[in-house]
Parts: sequence; C-alpha cells; structure tokens
Amino acid sequence: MIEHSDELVQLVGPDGEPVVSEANAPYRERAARYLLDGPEPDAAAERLRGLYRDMALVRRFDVEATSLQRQGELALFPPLLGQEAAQVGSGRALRSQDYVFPSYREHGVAWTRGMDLADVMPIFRGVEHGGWDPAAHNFHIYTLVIGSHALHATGYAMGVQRDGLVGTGDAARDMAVVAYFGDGATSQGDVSEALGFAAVNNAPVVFFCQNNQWAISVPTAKQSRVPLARRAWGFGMPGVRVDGNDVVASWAVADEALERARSGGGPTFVEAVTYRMGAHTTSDDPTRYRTSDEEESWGRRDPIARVRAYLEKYDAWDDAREAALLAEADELGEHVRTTVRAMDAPPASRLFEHVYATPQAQVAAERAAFEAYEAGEPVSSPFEGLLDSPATTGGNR
Amino acid sequence: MIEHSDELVQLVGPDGEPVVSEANAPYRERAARYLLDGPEPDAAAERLRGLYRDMALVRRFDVEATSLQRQGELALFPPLLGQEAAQVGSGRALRSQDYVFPSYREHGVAWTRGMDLADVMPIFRGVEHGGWDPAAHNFHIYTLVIGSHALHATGYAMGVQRDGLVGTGDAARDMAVVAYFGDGATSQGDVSEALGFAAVNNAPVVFFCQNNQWAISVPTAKQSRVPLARRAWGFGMPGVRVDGNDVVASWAVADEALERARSGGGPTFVEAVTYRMGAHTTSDDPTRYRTSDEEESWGRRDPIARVRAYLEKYDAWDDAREAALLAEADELGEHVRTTVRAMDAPPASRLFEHVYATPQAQVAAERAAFEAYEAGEPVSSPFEGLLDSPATTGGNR
Amino acid sequence: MTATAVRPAGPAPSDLPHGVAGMPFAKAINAGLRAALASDDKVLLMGEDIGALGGVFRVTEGLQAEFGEDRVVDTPLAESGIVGTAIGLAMRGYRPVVEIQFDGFIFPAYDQITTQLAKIHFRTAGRIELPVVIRVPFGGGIGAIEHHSESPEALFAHTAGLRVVSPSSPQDAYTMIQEAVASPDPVLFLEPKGRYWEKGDVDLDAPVGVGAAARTLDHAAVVRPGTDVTVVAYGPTVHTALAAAKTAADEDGTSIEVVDLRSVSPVDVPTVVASVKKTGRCVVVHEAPTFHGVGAEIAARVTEECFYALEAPVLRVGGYHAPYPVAKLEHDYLPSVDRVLDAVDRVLAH
Amino acid sequence: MTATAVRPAGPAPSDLPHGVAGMPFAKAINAGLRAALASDDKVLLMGEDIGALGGVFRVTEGLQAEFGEDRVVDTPLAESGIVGTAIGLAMRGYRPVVEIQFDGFIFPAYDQITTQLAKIHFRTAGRIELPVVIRVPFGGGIGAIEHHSESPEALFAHTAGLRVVSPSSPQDAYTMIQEAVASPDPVLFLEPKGRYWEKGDVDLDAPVGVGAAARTLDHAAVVRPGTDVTVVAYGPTVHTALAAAKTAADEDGTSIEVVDLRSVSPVDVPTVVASVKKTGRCVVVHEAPTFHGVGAEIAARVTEECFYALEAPVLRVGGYHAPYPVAKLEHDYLPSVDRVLDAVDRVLAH
Ligand SMILES: Cc1ncc(C[n+]2csc(CCOP(=O)(O)OP(=O)(O)O)c2C)c(N)n1
Ligand SMILES: Cc1ncc(C[n+]2csc(CCOP(=O)(O)OP(=O)(O)O)c2C)c(N)n1
Ligand SMILES: [Mg+2]
Ligand SMILES: [Mg+2]
Repeated sequence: MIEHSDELVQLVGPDGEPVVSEANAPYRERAARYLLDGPEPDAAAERLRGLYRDMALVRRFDVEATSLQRQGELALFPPLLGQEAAQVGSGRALRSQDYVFPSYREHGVAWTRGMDLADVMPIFRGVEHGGWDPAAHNFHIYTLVIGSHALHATGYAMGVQRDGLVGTGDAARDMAVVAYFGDGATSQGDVSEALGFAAVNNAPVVFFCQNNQWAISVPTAKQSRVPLARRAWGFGMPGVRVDGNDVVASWAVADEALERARSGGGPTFVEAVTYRMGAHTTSDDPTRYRTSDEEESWGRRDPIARVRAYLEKYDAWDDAREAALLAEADELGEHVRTTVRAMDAPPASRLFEHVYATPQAQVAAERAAFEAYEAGEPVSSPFEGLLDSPATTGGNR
Repeated sequence: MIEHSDELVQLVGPDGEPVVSEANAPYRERAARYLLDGPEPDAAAERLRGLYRDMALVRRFDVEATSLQRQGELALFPPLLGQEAAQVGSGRALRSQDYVFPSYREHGVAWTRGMDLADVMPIFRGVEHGGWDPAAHNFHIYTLVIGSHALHATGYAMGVQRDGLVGTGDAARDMAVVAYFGDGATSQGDVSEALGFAAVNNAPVVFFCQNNQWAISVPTAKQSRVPLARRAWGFGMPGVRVDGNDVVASWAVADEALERARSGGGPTFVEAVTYRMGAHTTSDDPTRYRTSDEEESWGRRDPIARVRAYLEKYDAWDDAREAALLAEADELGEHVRTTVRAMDAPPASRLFEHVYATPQAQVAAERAAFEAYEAGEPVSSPFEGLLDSPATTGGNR
Repeated sequence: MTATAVRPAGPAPSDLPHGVAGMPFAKAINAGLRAALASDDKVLLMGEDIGALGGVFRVTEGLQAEFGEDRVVDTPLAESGIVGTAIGLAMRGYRPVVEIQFDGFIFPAYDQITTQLAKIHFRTAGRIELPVVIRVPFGGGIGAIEHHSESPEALFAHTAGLRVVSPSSPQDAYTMIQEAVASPDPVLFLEPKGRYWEKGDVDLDAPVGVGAAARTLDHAAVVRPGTDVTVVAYGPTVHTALAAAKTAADEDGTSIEVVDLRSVSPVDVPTVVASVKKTGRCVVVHEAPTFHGVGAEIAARVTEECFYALEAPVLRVGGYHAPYPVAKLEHDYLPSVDRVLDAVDRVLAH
Repeated sequence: MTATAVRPAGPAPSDLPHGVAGMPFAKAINAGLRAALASDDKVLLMGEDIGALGGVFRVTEGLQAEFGEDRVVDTPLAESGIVGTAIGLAMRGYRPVVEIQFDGFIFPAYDQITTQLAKIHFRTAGRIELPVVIRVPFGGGIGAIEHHSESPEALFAHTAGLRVVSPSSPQDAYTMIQEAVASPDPVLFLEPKGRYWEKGDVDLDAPVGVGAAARTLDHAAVVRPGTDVTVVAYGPTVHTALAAAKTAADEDGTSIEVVDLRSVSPVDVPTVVASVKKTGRCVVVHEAPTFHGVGAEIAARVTEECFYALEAPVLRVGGYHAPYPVAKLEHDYLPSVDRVLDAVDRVLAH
C-alpha cells in the first residue's frame, strides 16, 4: 500500500495564530527562522517583517498597475491580489542561481528576484512582448500560452543536470529550476508531459502551482475532481499541498522542494492553495461567475493581514514601522507610474528586428519594402537588392 | 492519508496454478464463472475453453499475418504475440453495446467483437486507411497517432452520458467505452488530457493500457518511474494493475471497470502488465535493444500455455479438443490468406473520394484535372466547369 | 447525408424581432448559435469560459442559462482535449461547436484538428462524418497582448478535409455560423474579433443552407462591383477593402470591385476569376503574413486562370514575415486603407 | 552571435575516408550528426528510439554508443515534450537536434514549434537564441501506412522565426545538417525519406557554414542548367525534376533548368528569378498538396518579379487536396516524371 496525504501544510493560521501539529512539525522546524515562537524570536521577527514588507510592496505595485490600466496607461493587467504569500514565500526560498519560469501573474516572484517591478510593465503597455533580460535575474519572461513553459523549465533543468550543477553539495552552485502556473494549467497536456519528463529524468525542477480557485471563470473543480497535488503522485514525484495564503508555510514547502531539487532528489509538485482576490485581468468581471460571499470569505484569509496579525500578536510591529512601509510603498508607486508613463512605443523597425538571429532574406525584403513605402517611394521588387547573394552550386551528385 | 495499491491482480499463475490471496478474493468471486476450483467447475471449464480457443485462434491469425507480410502480401504488420490474454480477457468482458477505440495492435479485441479478422488487413496491405465499418461491431478503426484516440473515447463516453445510457440499470442498454493503448502512449499529453476530461465528467470510459514493457525500443522505465496504474490516482480515478498474461484476471479487472462505467461509477484506468513477445512490427528488429534472456523469461509466462496448463491440471482439456482447435485454426489461417491475397488496390478515383462529406470545389477541380490527364487530355482550367456555381450576393451590410 | 434542402433560419431568438437593424457582429453570432441550439438538440457548445461568463467576448452570453450546462459546456483548460472530445461526441451523433478562446491558443489542438478531425471521414471511407465547428476569434486591431491577434488560416487551409471560412458582416456571421453547424464537414470558423462591435442589419429569417446547400458557405460574394481593379479580401479586411474602394472612387474615380472570399478552403475560384477577367488587375488583402499565406494561393490560381487577362501581377497586402507585433505597432503591421491603395496604384501603374 | 566564419567540416567519422563514393543519404546525415556531436559537446540528439535502435531509419545508428546516453537521448513518447524540453535545453546553452519519427507525428509538437520555438528570439528582443534543429523524415514513396508519408512543410514555412530546409543529395544532407546545427535560429530539417537509400559521393571535408555564413543554408542551387523551362523542386522531387529534365532533353531536346530550392523558408528568390527571367517559364514540383502549398508562394513571387518575362503562368505539380493516400495509390498521388513533363509541355504550349 502506498500512502499519500492531501493535508494542507499551514504554520500561521488565518487570524495570525501559530499552527502546531504533528503533521507540520518538520515544516515548523524548517521554518524556524520565521517563527515568532521559535528559537530566535527577534531575528525571526526581523526576517518576517521582511516578508511582510515584500508582500505589502508587491500589493501596492499591483494596485498601482491596476489603476494605471484604468487610466489607459496599460492595455491590460493581470493582478496577483491575494496571491502575495504564495509568491513571496516561494520566491524568497530561491537562491540567486536558481532559475524561474513564471506564468504571467508572478509579479511577486519578480520582486523577490530583485527585478524593478516597472520592468514588468512593457508587455502590458503593449510596447514589448518580453520586457526584461531573463539572464539578469534568472527570471524568464512571462509565458502566456498556458502550461507550455513547464516543458521549458524541465528542459532547462535537464541542462542544469548535464552541467553538473546538481548534488555537488556546494550551496553556491547547486541549482534548481521553478515553473509557476495555475490550477487551470494542470489540465494542459504540456504540463503532464513536463511532469513525466521531469520524473523520468529526475530533473531538478519544482512545479509550483498556485491554485487560486479559478481559471478565469472556471472553478478548479472543473479541472480536477481531486486535489491537484495528487497529480504528482501519478508521475512518481512528491505532491505537497500548502496554504498559499500562509507566507511562512509557502516558504517552508518551497524551500524543501528546492533543496530536494538542488541536492539531486528530483522534482516536486507544490499546490499552493490560495485565492485570486481580484479579477482575472483588468478585462474580466468576476461578478458574472462567482459570489461576493465567496470573495468575502476568502477576504478573511488575506495573506498580508495574517502576517500583520501574527507580528502584532508578538508585539513585533508598530505604527512607526507601518508608516515607514507606507512611505516606501508610495515611493514605489510613484516610480512605477512615472516609469510606465515614459514608456514609448518602439520604432516601427522593431516589426522586423529579431525575427531571426541571423539575416533572413524574406524579412530583409519586406523591411526594405516597408521602409520605401513609409518614405513614399514604394519599390516593386524588394528582392532585387538581394540578387547579389550567390547561389550555391550543386555539389557532387 | 490516501491509500493506493500497486499490487498485481492475478488469479491463475504462470504454471497454471490457481492463485488465492486475501487481496484477490473479490476478483476470484467476480471471476468464478471461469475458475475451475469454483462453484460450477464444468460450466467454468466450458467457458474457459472458449477463452483458450479465442487466444489460440488469435495467435494463429497473428502468425499468419506475420508470414503474409514476409511473403510481401502486407506492407507491415504489428503482431500482438504475447498479449492475447490481456486482449481476449478484456474483450470478452465487453457487451455488444459497448464501444471500443483500439490502438493498432488490438487484433485480439477485434476478434472478441465478432469481426472477421481478415477485415483488419486492408490497412496493413496498403489498400485502405480504415478497413471496416466501426458501427458494425462497435469497434472503431485503428488509430496510429499514439494516444489521440483516448480523447475520442472520452468524448464518445460523454455522448453516451448525454444519451442517458449510463446507470439506468438496464443491462442491455447501459454502455461503456474502452480506449486501448500502450505503455508508451501514457507519456502523450492527449492521454493525460483524456484522463482529466474523463474524471471531471465522470465519463463511462475504461482506459485499458497494455504495458507490454516496450514502446518500440524504449523500455517502460523511460516513460515512467512508477507503475503506470498510479497515473490514474492523480486524476482521481481508480488505477488497477493486473497480470495481463492471465486471461481470467484480465477478464475480471476489465469486467469490474466496465461495470463501474456502465453503472455511473465513472472511469477506470487498467494497467495490464504483459509482454510484446514479438517485434514491434514486422519492420522492427528487437535484437538491437533487448536481450534474449528477457524474451525467454517472458516466454515462460506465455498467456496461452498458462490456460492450457490450468485446464489440464483440472482434466478439462484433451487431445481431441486440441486437434479440433488446430483444424479450426488452420481454417482461419486459410481464410485470412485467401482473403488478403484477393484484396485489390482501390481505383485511383479513391484519391478524391470521401475527402469531404459534401462536394468541394478544390477536390472536384483536381479530380477533373487528374481524370483528364489520365485520359491523355489534360485540361488547363479545371475550375472552369465550376463556373456555373452561383456567387452569393452580399446580403445586408 | 447530403440533403439539399434550404431550411429557414432556426427559430429566431424570442427576444428579437426578425429583422434587426444595427446588430453588433458578436450578437449576430450569438443569435446564430442560439438558433442552432434551438433547432437541433444534438448541437453542443464547448470551450473555456463560454458558460456563466459567456466567453471572453460574450459571444455565448446567455446560452448556458437558456440551454443548460450539458449543452453549453465549460471545459477544462486544454485545447487538444476540447477538440479531441468534440470528435468523440461527433462520432456519437452530436454536433459540437467548439470555441477556442483566441487564435494564438489553437495550436495545442493542431494535431487533433489536422490529423484527426480533418481526416477521419476520408480514413473511414465516409463511414464517419464529423460535423464539428471550431470557432476562433482571429485577427488583430484590438490592442491586445501577444497571441490574441493572430491570423492562422493558412495553417489550416492547406489541410484537406477542413472547411475554413470567415464572415465579414453581421448578416453573414448570423447565417454562416448556422450553415457551419449544419455542415457535415468540420468547419474552422474564423471570427474577425476586431469587428465584433461593428453593427449591421440582420435578417433573422434569411435562409440557411443545410446539407449540400450549405455549400453557400463556399461562395465568395462581390460586395462592391467595380471595373478597374479586383480587391480580394475576407473576414476583417473586407471592411478595409470597402473603405479603400470608397476612398479610391471619391478621390480619383478608380473603380474597385471588392470580392469577399468568405471561404479560404475551398476558394470560390470562378467568382474571383470572373471578376479579374473583367478588371484585369487583382490585389489580395489579408492580415496574416503574406509569405506562404492565403494570398499566395489566390495569386497563383488567378494567374493560372487569367494569365492573358492580367495587366499586372497579382499583388498581396498583408502581415509581414514576423510574429504579430506589440499592440503599439499593430497599425503599422495590419493592412491599412493606405497600403491597399498603394497596391492598387501599383497594379494600375503596370 | 553572428560569427561569419566558414569552418571546415567537423572531425570526419574516423571509420570513413574523407571523400566517400556512393554514400547512402541516410548515412550522410549520420556522418553529419556525428561530426556535429564531435565538434561541439553542447550538441545533443533527442527523440524516440534514436539510441540503441538508431532510429527507425537507422539515421542515428551508433551515435549513442559513441557519445553516451546523455548526448543521444531516448525520450518519452511525447513530441510536445521533446520539443518543449529541447527549447529549455537550448535556453541553457545546449544545441538539441530533435528527431520526429515520422512527418505525421510532428503535430502534437506544433504549438511548441510555432508559438514557442519560432518566436522566443523575437519575444525576448534577441536575448535568447534557440539553436534547435528538428529533423523530420518526410515525404512518400516508401509504401508505408498513413502518417508515414506526409509533406508538412507549408504548415511551418508560413511561420516566421523558423528556417525550413530540405537536402536533396547525400552531399547536401551531410553539409546542411551541420549548418543547421550551427545555425543560431531554429531549423526544421526535412529529410526526404524516400531517398534515404540513394547513394551519392560525399566530400567529408566540404566547408560548413557557421554563424552568418550558415546562410548558405538559405541558398538555392541550379543543379542542372537549361534554357527553355525552369523546374523548381526541393527534397525528394529534385530527383524527379532531374529525371524529367533528362527525359525531355533525350526525347525532344527541351532544355530544362532545375533549381533545387534547398530552403523553403526563406526562399532564395534571386536565384529562382534569375532562372525564370532566362527561361520565361516555370513549373514548381513538390509532394505536398498544391492547394495553399509552397508552390503557391513560389508562383506568386515569381510572377510578381518576372511578370514581363513570363511566357506562361507558373504551374504547380504536387499532391492533391486530399489526405495522403493508401500505399497502393501513392504513385498516382506523387508527382511523377510524366506529370512534371506534362506541366512542362503545358507551359511550353503557351
Ligand atoms: C493555451 C491557452 N489557452 C487559453 C488561454 C486563455 N487563458 C488565459 S489565462 C486563462 C486561465 C488560466 O487559469 P489558471 O491556469 O488557473 O491561472 P490563473 O490565471 O488563475 O493564474 C485562460 C483560459 C491561454 N492563455 N493559453
Ligand atoms: C504521436 C506518435 N508518435 C510516434 C509514433 C511512432 N510510434 C509508433 S508505435 C510507437 C511505440 C508505441 O509504444 P506503446 O504505446 O507502448 O504501444 P505498443 O506499440 O507497445 O503496443 C511509436 C513511437 C506514433 N505512431 N505516434
Ligand atoms: Mg487559477
Ligand atoms: Mg508498449
């Protein structure tokens, strides 16, 4: 008989109360660095305030971005509202050498990678498809085609294996790869194939699924009739469910999975149970498909309020700190606003740039025709200029 | 804690000995009709001889087809050698109203559906892509693109649900759908998507996976690092492992799964552990990738010899019966040979037939041009004859 | 299964009069789907978010409430699964109408469409018909992020067994979706999403071809007669072509005949050829990249059929050999009235 | 990353002399792959059954034994997974060469190829290069069952970001596979499986273009000069075109110039145009269906560039608008020498 657990790992409850159980003991131990009733309460408080700050700033960013969209400065924005703990918790468990493949809502993870959050905006302003250099923070650009990047993450991890960067025991070198995706994504064949490839290769990859209860208007129950974490068992890898609104538990579960990956223990699937408190994107209207009761009930499990309550319970937060954080948030908001408003459309030549890494005749000809047309001097034969390229001779036949 | 079992259901062992255990007790009860130490040994012997006959005849067909390929009468043939028990056992658990989506090796299932096995041959002779009427025996044509028919089966089962033919309690009406595929197929995204759609719809479908240890040259261990039946657990459906070389156990496990489907209990995944004793197809050369040791060891688990031994152990088989069966097999072989040799290439007009169900101008024009060319009178404008088709007027705009 | 009746349009939606002035394109499709659902209970809609939400463009709005969750089905998020199960449902006698949420998300279903849906009729020697419609909001011009503005028609039109059509007006949208549902062949139904909010008069009693008569689905339409140049367009660019024709007529009296192709597989060659034989000049306009695009087939075929009538080579106006650009550049990428007129000038200059 | 060096071919396989007479096509690819594996340890082969079995056509025979299981990788049976993980490996600096077992099985990977592999360079503004090669045995003529004889090139050539090439001789197979591996852009490498057993002389020291010089991969080749008609072909039909040219010359002295396109994306327009401007007539030959096929692009482009030089419309010879037929009919379906000559006669009759 094989035993599996559906139990949700939770370390701090919705009202900020510590959660202590036999089942979560190993995670409590792992997460001691953030636990206010742990061995080093002061240092823990300092660290936990860091996570609290992360979440508060990320939320400010989110609110700011949403209102920029309302003002017509962005074409679209997918808010992460409500998912801050899952993202900041898992993101803070990463090491700088780890590599992340986000979906399109991982602004909180971007923050933990050290990205300037304004850099997330070009794609939503319609001025770039990507928007940042993935190599700068080992944070890949957003992937919009649901689930397809799970395979990229797996392949990348297979590359890491070949590079000998797994299980060396050198904490500064061993590396893990993380793919973030949603509950809806678990239905895609690509995600299942990724689980399969990762398992048989024992690849150092963590599949971090934020089950935010909805795939646009479709509830998770229409994607799976059992908890999503079980999916992993069927492919032969651990599947762990964590309270994704508990930043400490999210950190602990991610930390364990990442350590397993880096040390050669193979892939893990994490289901972070959370809630998309806002709309799917700024184009969406959730009142069409879910009740305000549901929204309110999840509102009471707000991941940020929870940490605040926990900190306050242990006298580790005060008004002065709150005011300072607020000021920092205002500054971030201001920075994002200014930067976004200054983002110009690229020149039209961008239409033709980077289509290929090496020169390509079709692109060159069309670009020439386009430029001539723009200049009011259309050419009828843009390929003519290319006529000097030598034809290959036939070789031996 | 959720518990699952990897245990292999087995009722008759490799040497023909009855297998009795606490775990297989429910299956022994279900399969009593075939058990020689059960409540009705004579009737059981009669029935089991039926399964033995099925397997023996199917094997003869297989050998015949393979030699027809060697003689150049077929372009290719995928033998089922070694998988007779899995196919006959599951096939005999079907009712006539059930609907089967085979892969390309399910000649044994075709037999249990009442098909003339010669009808399986046109596709391998290169004279038809399909070759039989799926509606005649509720047995779909073969699907060659690995795994894609798992979704067709699931959709078909969703149609059966909508038709109200599940859980009515009327044994003559309730129906199940079965998709057959191999171990390699489980890696395909389509198969995972099928498991997902089937589970959330609670569709009356059985996924019958014959794990014959190889996907051409790739061993099952390269598709999954855990037993394939576990795959099902992750999608929220029962996954059962059965000794696919034990025809009685294969019958019992399939019967249970089919009954679950028909009665509204939803989908099941069966992993029938068996062995492809021959080549992948007549084009394949297994000596390149597997050892003769392995082949010999599985040879000792031959599914047909096992039933013979079991029957003999209970004095339920004799030389006269064997001789009669041999004669029947000879007759079948003769029938297949004669029929195959008489299968002509279709007329060239078949190139253009059935491309669409309704007339289509491109096909009509190309067909006209082809016919003119064949007649030595090429036309330059085959579309001209179509010029009388009236153009639609613009409607209101 | 090749009945040739032309039946009246399905029961018109009860809350609408039978002739509707100024009906938006998306609502016309909605009305057509509703009529199809009402007239045949084997018709099902399937897709992501098409139920309570009514689809991200609200094309299926109200239909789940009216016809129930078994007939207007919110599926799991898996395009291959959607098309693959639709095939199975069609084998069981249903007529699934599948929605792919956006053009750029059809590709996970490509194998099921190209290798299964398109070919099972041929493979079974006509024993199985698959009357599956795949609705895809396609094309650009809505300021969207990547994958939400592509025009993949050429990637499907090459495959035999599929019909690939695109309506350009609310009336055609209303009629053609019903004809597509009635078609025994699978139909890729491309909806020019940039036109969803445009209005037109819709006659809800317009006849709908069923069975073989659904071949009206194959027909091109001369939507503006002219004598100097033929402009061939379909879907979103018909509007552009008409605007160009009007501008040309107003500005220098050039008379452009606009042919709305309506179907890119098959192509109504006789209608296009008749026009080009008259005008002697032809420009093809589509949003998709021209390289290996639908315009190439039109140009090649027209040249073959009208070689001596042609005064100039057939020119193509369309997207570039590049991925669909960022929203802020899409107006440089999409065929504009000016680019169409530039091509018209060039064929006239020959 | 646009180095323009032309490097000598990779270390030649040790068991072969450097000039090999009568080397089979499949063996030439094998030698090219071996050279690529030997010269750059970031090169990996991935696919179904390519290891111990050496692939169903034995193209990778012996390579796993020589380079190990980490570099010649038997993957799970999942094409999307193969291409998707190859993309990830390429992001990590590897140069995966993926084998798709047969043309008809590439479609499950279509989304990964079209939407990811082709576009990530553009999407990341050039920050990520994906030097992935997808090898596909394609085309018919081997008497196989369905899905084993298709020609899907048009379904890929329309998509920007991919290069789509096909060698027609063992020498080109040997050189071009190495250039494809060296290319910083993804390459769909179509191997005419019906020619796998044909032999040709191969110079194992032939120069291999790397970096920008790998643009030799883009070049068409005039493989037989002529004056009356240009026949454009690629992959398997080059052989057919050459046979037709020989027959025509022998029978009535018609002089056919044969252009081996080698690349269908991009198309070497100048080479084709120069030929057609000389001959005034053009026939395009491919196995894929002509409707919306590669020949349409060639015909449209050639007509645009050579309008006044053309004496006749460009004709296309290819497959029909139908699924690939059963083996016993494939010789009626495939372009034959006779069908090519028939088209040549028709363009000459104009
Ligand atoms: C392949 C594909 N199909 C459809 C879509 C359209 N779409 C965008 S987001 C989304 C829902 C995703 O839900 P989930 O995976 O739960 O992620 P969440 O948005 O909740 O974070 C859909 C259907 C897409 N982007 N890609
Ligand atoms: C999508 C697809 N990819 C590749 C192939 C080529 N192919 C044919 S059979 C086969 C192996 C199948 O193995 P398995 O699923 O275990 O079935 P078995 O042949 O063992 O019955 C492969 C790779 C195919 N038919 N379809
Ligand atoms: Mg979600
Ligand atoms: Mg197998």
